[in-house]
Amino acid sequence: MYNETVMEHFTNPRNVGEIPDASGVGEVGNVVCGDILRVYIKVKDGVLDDVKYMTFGCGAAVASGSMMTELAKGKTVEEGLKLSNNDVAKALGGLPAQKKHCSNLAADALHKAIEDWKQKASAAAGRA
Amino acid sequence: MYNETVMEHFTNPRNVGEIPDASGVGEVGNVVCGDILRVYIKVKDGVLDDVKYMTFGCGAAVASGSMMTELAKGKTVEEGLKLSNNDVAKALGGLPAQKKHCSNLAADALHKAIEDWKQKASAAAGRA
Amino acid sequence: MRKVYLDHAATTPLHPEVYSLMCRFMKDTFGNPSSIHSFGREARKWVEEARQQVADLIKASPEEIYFTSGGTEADNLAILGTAAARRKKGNHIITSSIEHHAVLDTCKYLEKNGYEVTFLPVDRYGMVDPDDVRKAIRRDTILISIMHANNEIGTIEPIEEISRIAREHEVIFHTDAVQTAGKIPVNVEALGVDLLTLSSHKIYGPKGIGALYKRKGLRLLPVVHGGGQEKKLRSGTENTIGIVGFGKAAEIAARDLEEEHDRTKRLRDRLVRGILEKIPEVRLNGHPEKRLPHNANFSFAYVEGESMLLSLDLKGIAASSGSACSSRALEPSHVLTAIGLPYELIHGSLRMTLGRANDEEDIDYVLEVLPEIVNRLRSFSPLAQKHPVGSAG
Amino acid sequence: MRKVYLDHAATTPLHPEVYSLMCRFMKDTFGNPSSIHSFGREARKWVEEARQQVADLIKASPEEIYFTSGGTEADNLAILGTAAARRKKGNHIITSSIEHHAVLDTCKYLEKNGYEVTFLPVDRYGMVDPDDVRKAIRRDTILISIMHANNEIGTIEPIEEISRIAREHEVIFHTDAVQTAGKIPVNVEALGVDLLTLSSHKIYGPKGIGALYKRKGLRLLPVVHGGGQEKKLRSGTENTIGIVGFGKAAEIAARDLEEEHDRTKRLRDRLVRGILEKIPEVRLNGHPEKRLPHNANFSFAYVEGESMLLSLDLKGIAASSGSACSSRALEPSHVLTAIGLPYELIHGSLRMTLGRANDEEDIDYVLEVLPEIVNRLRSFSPLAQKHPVGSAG
Ligand SMILES: Cc1ncc(COP(=O)(O)O)c(C=O)c1O
Ligand SMILES: Cc1ncc(COP(=O)(O)O)c(C=O)c1O
Repeated sequence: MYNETVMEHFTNPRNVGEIPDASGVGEVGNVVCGDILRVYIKVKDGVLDDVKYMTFGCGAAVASGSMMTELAKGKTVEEGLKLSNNDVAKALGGLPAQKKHCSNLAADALHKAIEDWKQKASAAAGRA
Repeated sequence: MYNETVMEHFTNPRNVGEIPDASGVGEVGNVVCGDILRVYIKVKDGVLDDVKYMTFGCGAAVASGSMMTELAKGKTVEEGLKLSNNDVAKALGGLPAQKKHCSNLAADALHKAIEDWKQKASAAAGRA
Repeated sequence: MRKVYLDHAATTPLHPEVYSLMCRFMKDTFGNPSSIHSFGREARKWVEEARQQVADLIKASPEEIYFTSGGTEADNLAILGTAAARRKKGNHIITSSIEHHAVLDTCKYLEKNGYEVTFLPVDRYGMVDPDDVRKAIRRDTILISIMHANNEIGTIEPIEEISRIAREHEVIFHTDAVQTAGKIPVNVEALGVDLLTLSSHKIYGPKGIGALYKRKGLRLLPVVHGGGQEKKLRSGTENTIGIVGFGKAAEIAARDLEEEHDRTKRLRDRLVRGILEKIPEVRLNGHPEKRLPHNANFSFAYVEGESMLLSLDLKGIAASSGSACSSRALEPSHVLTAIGLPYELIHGSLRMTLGRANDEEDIDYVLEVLPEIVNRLRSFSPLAQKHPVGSAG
Repeated sequence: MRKVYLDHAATTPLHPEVYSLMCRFMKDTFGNPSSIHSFGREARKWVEEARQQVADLIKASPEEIYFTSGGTEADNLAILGTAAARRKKGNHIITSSIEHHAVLDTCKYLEKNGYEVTFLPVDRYGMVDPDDVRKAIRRDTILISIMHANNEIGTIEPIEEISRIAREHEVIFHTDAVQTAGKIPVNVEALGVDLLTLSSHKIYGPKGIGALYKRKGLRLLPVVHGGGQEKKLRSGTENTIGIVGFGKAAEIAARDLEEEHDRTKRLRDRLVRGILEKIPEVRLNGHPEKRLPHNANFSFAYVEGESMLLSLDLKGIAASSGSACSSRALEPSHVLTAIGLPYELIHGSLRMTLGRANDEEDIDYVLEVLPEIVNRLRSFSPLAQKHPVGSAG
């Protein structure tokens, strides 16, 4: 079903866990469809200094979360916003057709985390 | 499909052929259903002295014709009229269900031959 | 790596005796059973012997057995065949909300085509209430179809009671016994059913062959039209190899039923006890007692089913899940939904179904491996902290 | 006793390579192809390889192949599936009067359920006139189904011409290629068909498995409802053993097509020549040239088919007949009726269909035995003196 890259990321997912003092957090998915992905980012000087994720989801969700963190880490925030679910799937060497729609949401979650960071940052700027 | 008795009668049908100077002839069946059975009888002193048949028909038709001639030969005309298709099937040790209806008509043909003889006989009596 | 097959409700390996017989049959006998020559008659003989073997398994007579391409087609034939044959009498059908898709989707198809269907609810154990059946019956009810036991959670339904109600109201009663035949006693007279579905591949026979039991005299219309095989009820050249395998499988299932029942039940109980002991926040789905002897179905809080399946698979263990992600349909199990499980516990379900392939060491291996897997998946689950669920028993 | 199998149009023995592969597959692989664990994935791999093999036989792509329980179900799916999917567009179907019962009876079923069907006549060779098809098309015509070659008399129909007409009028076109695939070249593009039926057991594969080719993008509704296997078009756990056997059989059929075509044709021509020479008052049914290479169909005046079959069977020769008595249906062949044969010649028909099992000695044996049989049966036929028929060539 899944290719070797996907299975490797499923077996050894990179960057799982929380970032307690995250700059931003984003979550996508819901329990109805059965995939939830939460992303934590640490932004330093406009760069994604650290990216971590947690997931309740299938093999594709676990692997795409893992691959997303690898792709995102070290990129600028703008580059992070350009990263697409499709880029993640491609980097994984492809996902089964029926998994593309609902389990490949890691980039979306990253974007949400970045939005969250932006809001917090502008709120902080407002306060400052 | 057919039991051994039926196959034996099919392979070696008794009394096939015509009786050129038959006392009576009877035919049943038609080409639509695919079974035709013609019976010739020779009546002597009210007894079926000789019975022969010809058939265009399936295994059941060939075998029941054969068995009928064996059962009928030597019987009185009255006994011949009492011989039923069912008697013939029984003597053959049974016929497949779908064959009972259309291929087991030898007794009917015999009855027709006897009717034919009766008519001819009464016509002859009328002339006499 | 150790291979542990715990998905016997999905399908079973061929029994070695079934395998041998099929190979032997395949080698020598190829006639079309409808042909009248010796090749055809030889094939016919085998088919009719298998029909007897299948009939014996459910205490029916061979004339009441109609071979189909599997349990799915038999379910379709029972329901569509009855619906068409009794259309003049009425257009209402009663079934349950936990039927196999072969029944459920057929009923939904009928709904779109002028029939009315009542899908009865079940209790939290997956049990249909016979009283609900009684209340649902109307003057135009023509068919009731309730499965003998559920394929996901193993709950055994009160078929005798329901069939009695059906009879009282002169409604045809069908049961899908795909999961019970060969596992627990199935006797068409005792059950009081008019129609009953069987499938070969759940009892160590080949896939793609099944049968419908149809009580003598009952009228059905065919679903598949053609040469008029199977006494004009199911057209198509007979799957002779499959039929021969199915017959043998049925014979063996009947022969070994008690022994296998007790053996798998013992193993299953050991598995259930072990898991409830070793893993927190887990519940057993289905009825605690009225369940198939080989079925165990759990929900593990905070973890998703497919991830468990993949992790188990990497350890050589084969199981299944009611999670949408584990199915091609991408819909979470309608059975777990019907028993009222919240979505996250549906997605966290794991079904292990035991069979001939299993022994105690298999169970111990699962008990060694599964807790680690659940722990690992929980360790990065965003739900793990959110909603604690009580560990059920 | 010598055994001569001359009923390859009814069914064929397993090819030895098919047999070996099936046994090997059966021994090791039993997973349900829908399962995501290793057992399931392994089974899926085999199924998809077989799909490719079947696709290759007819130059289709594997996504266009849907496995069914045989040719009969594939015909049903093509016709019922199109009828249901296009109901809003129209309700008129065109077919021929010499189709297999799987098509004919399905169309008759539709006639009883709100559709109109035109059953086109054929000429005395069993040939459909493309002009008749054109004339029969109406604004509400949704489907044309004409078989590629007839199973009784072997006549090959002008499918390319008919499909062109269908396309011009935007009508879906189905052909039943059960008798042609593996015997003569079948190329879905060249034929220009939208739907095409295949059956495994006519090409040395197992019985109970077939396939429908469905052109990409064409919409059909399912006939069998359930778990959604075969891309939701045909539910039911896949007959994996059958599928694997079918795949191999398709591969071999494609590989050996030319050689077997020429070989059986040579033998068939020898048989036909011999019979026309040795037996008076006999006619060859079907088209003199546009016919399947392995098919010979005769009518012998004054003798009934089943009697011939039984007599041949006693000599070890297996053949078939269009006589009612040789069939369970108890109806004389609708094909021989459609080509205008009088009843007695229908009942006197004998079909011999050659295949891999046969060699020259078989043919010589038949030529030795058959004249005696016909003579014997004629000797006590009441028709023999009545209606002489001209011996045809
Ligand atoms: C309860 C039940 N009914 C019907 C079926 C369908 O049977 P088959 O797989 O033979 O089509 C299954 C299994 O898939 C089942 O578990
Ligand atoms: C032309 C034709 N169509 C359909 C079928 C039916 O196929 P199956 O025997 O696989 O059901 C047959 C053979 O029986 C056939 O000859």
